[in-house]
Amino acid sequence: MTLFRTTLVAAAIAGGAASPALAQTAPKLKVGLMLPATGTFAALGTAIEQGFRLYVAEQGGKLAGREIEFVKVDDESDPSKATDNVNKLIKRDNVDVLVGTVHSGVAMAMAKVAKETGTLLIVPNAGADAVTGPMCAPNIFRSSFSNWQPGYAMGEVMAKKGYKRVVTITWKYAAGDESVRGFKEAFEKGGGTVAKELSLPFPNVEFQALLTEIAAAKPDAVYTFFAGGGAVKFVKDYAAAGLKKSIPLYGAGFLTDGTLEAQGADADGLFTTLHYADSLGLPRDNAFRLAYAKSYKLQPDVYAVQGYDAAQMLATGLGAVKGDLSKKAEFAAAVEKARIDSPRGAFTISKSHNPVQDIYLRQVTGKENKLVGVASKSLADPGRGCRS
Amino acid sequence: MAMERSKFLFTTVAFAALALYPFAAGSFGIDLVTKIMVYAVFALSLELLVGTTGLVCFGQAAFFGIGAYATVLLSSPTDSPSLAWLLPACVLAAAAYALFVGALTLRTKGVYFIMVTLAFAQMAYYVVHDTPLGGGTDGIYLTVKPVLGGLLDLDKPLALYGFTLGALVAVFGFLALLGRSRFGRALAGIRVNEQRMRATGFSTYPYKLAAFVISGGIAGLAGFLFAVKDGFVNPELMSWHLSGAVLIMIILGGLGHLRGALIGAFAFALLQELFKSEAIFGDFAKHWQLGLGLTIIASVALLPRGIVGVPRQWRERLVGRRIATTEVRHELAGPPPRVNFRVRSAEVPNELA
Amino acid sequence: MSSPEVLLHGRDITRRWGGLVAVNKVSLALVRGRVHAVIATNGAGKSTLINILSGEIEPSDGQVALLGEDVTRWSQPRRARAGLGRSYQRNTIYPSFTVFENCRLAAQARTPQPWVWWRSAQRCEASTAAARAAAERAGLSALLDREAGLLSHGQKRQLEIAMCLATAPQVLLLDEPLAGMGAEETERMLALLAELKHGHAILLVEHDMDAVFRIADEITVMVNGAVIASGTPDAVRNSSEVRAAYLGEGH
Amino acid sequence: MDLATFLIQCLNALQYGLLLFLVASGLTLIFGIMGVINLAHGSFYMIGAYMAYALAPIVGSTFGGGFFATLGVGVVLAVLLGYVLEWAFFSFLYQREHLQQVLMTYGLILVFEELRSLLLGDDVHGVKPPDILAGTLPLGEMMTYPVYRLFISGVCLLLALGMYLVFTRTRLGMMIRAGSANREMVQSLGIDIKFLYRVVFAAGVAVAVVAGMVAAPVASVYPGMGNTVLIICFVVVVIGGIGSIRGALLASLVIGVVDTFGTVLLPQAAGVLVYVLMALILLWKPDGLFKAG
Repeated sequence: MTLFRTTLVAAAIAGGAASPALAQTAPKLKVGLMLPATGTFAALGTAIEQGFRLYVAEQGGKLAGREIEFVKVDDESDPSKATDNVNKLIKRDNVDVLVGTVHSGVAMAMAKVAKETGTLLIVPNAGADAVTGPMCAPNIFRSSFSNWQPGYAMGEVMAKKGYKRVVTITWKYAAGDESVRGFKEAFEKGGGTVAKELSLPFPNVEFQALLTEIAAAKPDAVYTFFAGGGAVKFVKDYAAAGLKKSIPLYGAGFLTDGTLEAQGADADGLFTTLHYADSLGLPRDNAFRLAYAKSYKLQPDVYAVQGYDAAQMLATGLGAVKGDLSKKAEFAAAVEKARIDSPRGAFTISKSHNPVQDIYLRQVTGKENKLVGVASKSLADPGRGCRS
Repeated sequence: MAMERSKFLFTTVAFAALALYPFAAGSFGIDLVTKIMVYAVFALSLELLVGTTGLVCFGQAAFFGIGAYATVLLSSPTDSPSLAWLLPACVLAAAAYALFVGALTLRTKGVYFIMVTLAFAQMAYYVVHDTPLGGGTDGIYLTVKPVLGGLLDLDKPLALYGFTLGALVAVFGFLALLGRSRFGRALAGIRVNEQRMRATGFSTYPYKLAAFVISGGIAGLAGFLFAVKDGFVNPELMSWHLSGAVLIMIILGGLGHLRGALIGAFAFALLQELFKSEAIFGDFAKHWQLGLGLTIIASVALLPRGIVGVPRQWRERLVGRRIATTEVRHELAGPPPRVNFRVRSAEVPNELA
Repeated sequence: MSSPEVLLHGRDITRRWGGLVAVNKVSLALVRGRVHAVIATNGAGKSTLINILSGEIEPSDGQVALLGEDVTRWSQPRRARAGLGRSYQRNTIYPSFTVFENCRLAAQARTPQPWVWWRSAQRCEASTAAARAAAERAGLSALLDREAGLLSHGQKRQLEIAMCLATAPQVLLLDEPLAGMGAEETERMLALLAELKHGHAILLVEHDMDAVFRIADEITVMVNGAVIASGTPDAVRNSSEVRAAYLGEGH
Repeated sequence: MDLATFLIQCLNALQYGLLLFLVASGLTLIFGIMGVINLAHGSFYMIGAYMAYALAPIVGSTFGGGFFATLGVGVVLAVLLGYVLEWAFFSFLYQREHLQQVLMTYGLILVFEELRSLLLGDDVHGVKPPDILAGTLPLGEMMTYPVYRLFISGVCLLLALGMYLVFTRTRLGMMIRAGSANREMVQSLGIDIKFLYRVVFAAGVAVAVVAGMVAAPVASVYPGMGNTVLIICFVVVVIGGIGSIRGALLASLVIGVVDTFGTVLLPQAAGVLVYVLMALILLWKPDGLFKAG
């Protein structure tokens, strides 16, 4: 570690003089964690990292016989710095695997560099459809979801519930648009219509005007995509405006994930769709939750699961190639064939490398996203635009 | 003059070091320094406005972003565009927006100028952010990098490094030439006291506008280099955060000196690298902003003239009282590169104010 | 010089700020070779008047004619280039520049291409020559390389005049050039003014009464924005209105 | 849009405008009177919101008080914070060029953000409004309007009135106005300008902190919340005319209207509208709507 640190110091301070070759017999596997450590998504970054580390620790710090060494970069959730930050991991730290990130724009930049350099990339959150769509590549994997998935599942659910006219509301940015698009696709297929698509600039949180619009439109229900601070405020404002009683609110799961403590009673009863839920009751999940709670003294969330599964996917592929990452085709083939034994329930990986997974319908009860049922069984992202 | 010679020496040594650096560096180092040099070009563009002319522009990122977006939007997705027309086109695009913004904003003064330039930058930001023109929040990619015939392929990191260094030296040289010329002296006069310049017979508006356009063009050049280097543009390139960061760079380096912009860009970027370094700070590296923030605060407290002013500060401390007293008088007369925001009621005569 | 050559003529100049009248129908003519002083209490509109004449403020009413041409709508820089120079009550020199550079910059305004960006300003013969001449005339030849901020107060006021001269003006509007000066410095400045009036028309706004009465050829007295008396120093000294309204206060 | 909806939107615009004013008024104080471009103003707002969240249990256990006791403690702490900050970081900067102060406040943003992260973590939190204000009023057939939002509007109006009175009717206000117009003159009158500035800075910080605390129950509490309000506050201050309380109030309301109806009627252009408005106003009136003084 000391030697490694010295190299890093030299690299960082002198501006990156060529790293002297490390004289080591069994080369460690370098995992570059590019996650947000500052800003709005900082907490998510921490959860993902902890999940990833938990799995590695469970395997005794080694995957496929290779010791794992972590290198971290704070991506600040700033896409304009993304290329730089990825390059830092690839060129300065010579990582073997990239893991990141939360913000879709940053993940897109990472995918681009990964595609160009051939470095293995596992995306543990960012749902941008394009990562496993037009940007897809043999060396790019995702352990989380595509924005399309929870939206599509909710579209099915709401159509089945018999809603006809729905208003959607989201931030005007890629994730929101994609989620709403997925929702609309399934909902209209099920015979419903989207009466109005409301949006406001990201990351504005002044919802009052749009809530008034919703009240005026009097739809059967509302579908929404918000996350983090915006999700908290939206749910509270929605309830305070009295709409919760008259117009049911549905959303992609991020609306109520990691935010329930802040949302309090205003979130009670809300239905959301996601690939994870509290109290799934699966033995795999129970074991994971116990281990996580023991290690970090707090309950895991969906982000921790995604981090954990990113490590599992890496382990699967590594095992197949016996730790030799240069065999990229074999690595990809192994992961594509595998069933990942995730706390969320086992899932497989699609041709475009997105999880094919059950999307759950959950309802908020007492600060938990309680499982109601499976909204969509083994839902696969269509991977539109993926040509490899 | 000793001062002139030491300035010249510093610049020569700095550029020589940059030219020799690739021989000693790995690919990451080359990448990092390329990036910093792009920021240095960007910082120089703002230095012309803030340090030389006294116009504090808080929307410089717009020109940077327009240069970058133009690079991507104008090049074809399959064939390598030629530098020969792409580069001038990007610079012109940024300069054209600067002409538009400058023509309108230069009517305002002081803080209002700062805020109107911000407003125009935010407009550009929201146009690329909210319309499909530039790919929205996702941004767009530059798939094929520009070339210059068979001479130069900017897809190669070393070629890009050399080209960026060349651009930096050219901009530095151009601004140095400008600074010594009659045009540059007039800008310096406008910075200190625009009213006096008008009373002397200078129609100051065209001078300021010209400076604004030149500055916008240089920022566009920096944007071009950035887009080519990263191959990816995004609305964040036009955000006020970047406008703020580049302002911080030139203040940190020392206003009123071209070297200041250069030093500031390097200092700001390297300080970030330092505090983000896990090797030094371990797990605390995730709180890198704390270190950066404290360093900035300390530099304000201890380095009133920026990093450029450090030698002079030391000299004064060593030589002692004699210079110190003249310095006090000097301060009373108003220190040289002073940019004040205080709104002066210029039209109201003293009798009534 | 038998027939007086009027270089700057202000007619019925009026400036209102809201309901306040800062300058009320003031007329005056500046003649080549003469010093015309304006004295007034604080707040009587002197600065407004000088600002209107130099083009910094537009008058609400009245005309300004420079060298026989109506310049009321001209911008300040245009008037300056046409031969109108002014100094300010507060120092407006460029403290970080040398004395020479201060003068050179001023002279540059009158060069044919003041915006040239490709050649060093030091190699602009026209402006360097004019700067040297102006500095010499103002008695600053020995201090050309001194940083202006390090000059004594009196020297700064001299530099202020030198910068005016460097623009080759025909009319000089001097706003309190003697303010804050010691006796010796005042003498030097008065000598300079006496020398300058040959070839220039000078408007002198000043508080120092002794100096004004010594040097002025004509004096205009303003109270509350209006002229109450105008004439030779002797006539003004003997005017009963002036005694009542102005001089009386201090005596 | 029918009439009822239109009226409700007007109410929304008014309410948003007043909230903006609450945050921006502290900025216009510091900006207008001391000439300091305080980039850290958003941080003070953030600090206020986090105080509302973190102090509530502490105040609850020591004084047994609820929301208002917390607010009181928060104000006292905020004044102290402002006073100490001015003394430690700004008092020596007035003689320097103003851009140095920009650099200083930029450094402070980074430090505050990280201290917040170290002390309270990066999670999103909610703050409960006090029970007596937790109710809602019916509005139209479907909507209700939270009483707490009306309370915020009331606080804003009271604050606006209070600041106006302090400025125009008290000796302190007179000194402050004189100090912003002419520093030397005030000093020559024997007024301690250093003390005056410290008071103004403390007051500005306190107003921002109060804004954060009062807004916390509706805005929720999250990392980076300060940055989102900072720029819009500057827009308010500049449109209104720097240092003008009246101007800030008017500008806030105008922005409230533009933003509210922009989001509804022109959602594609909602982001850009406010800045177009600012540019137009400043090109028309280069000193903002009301000039200070």
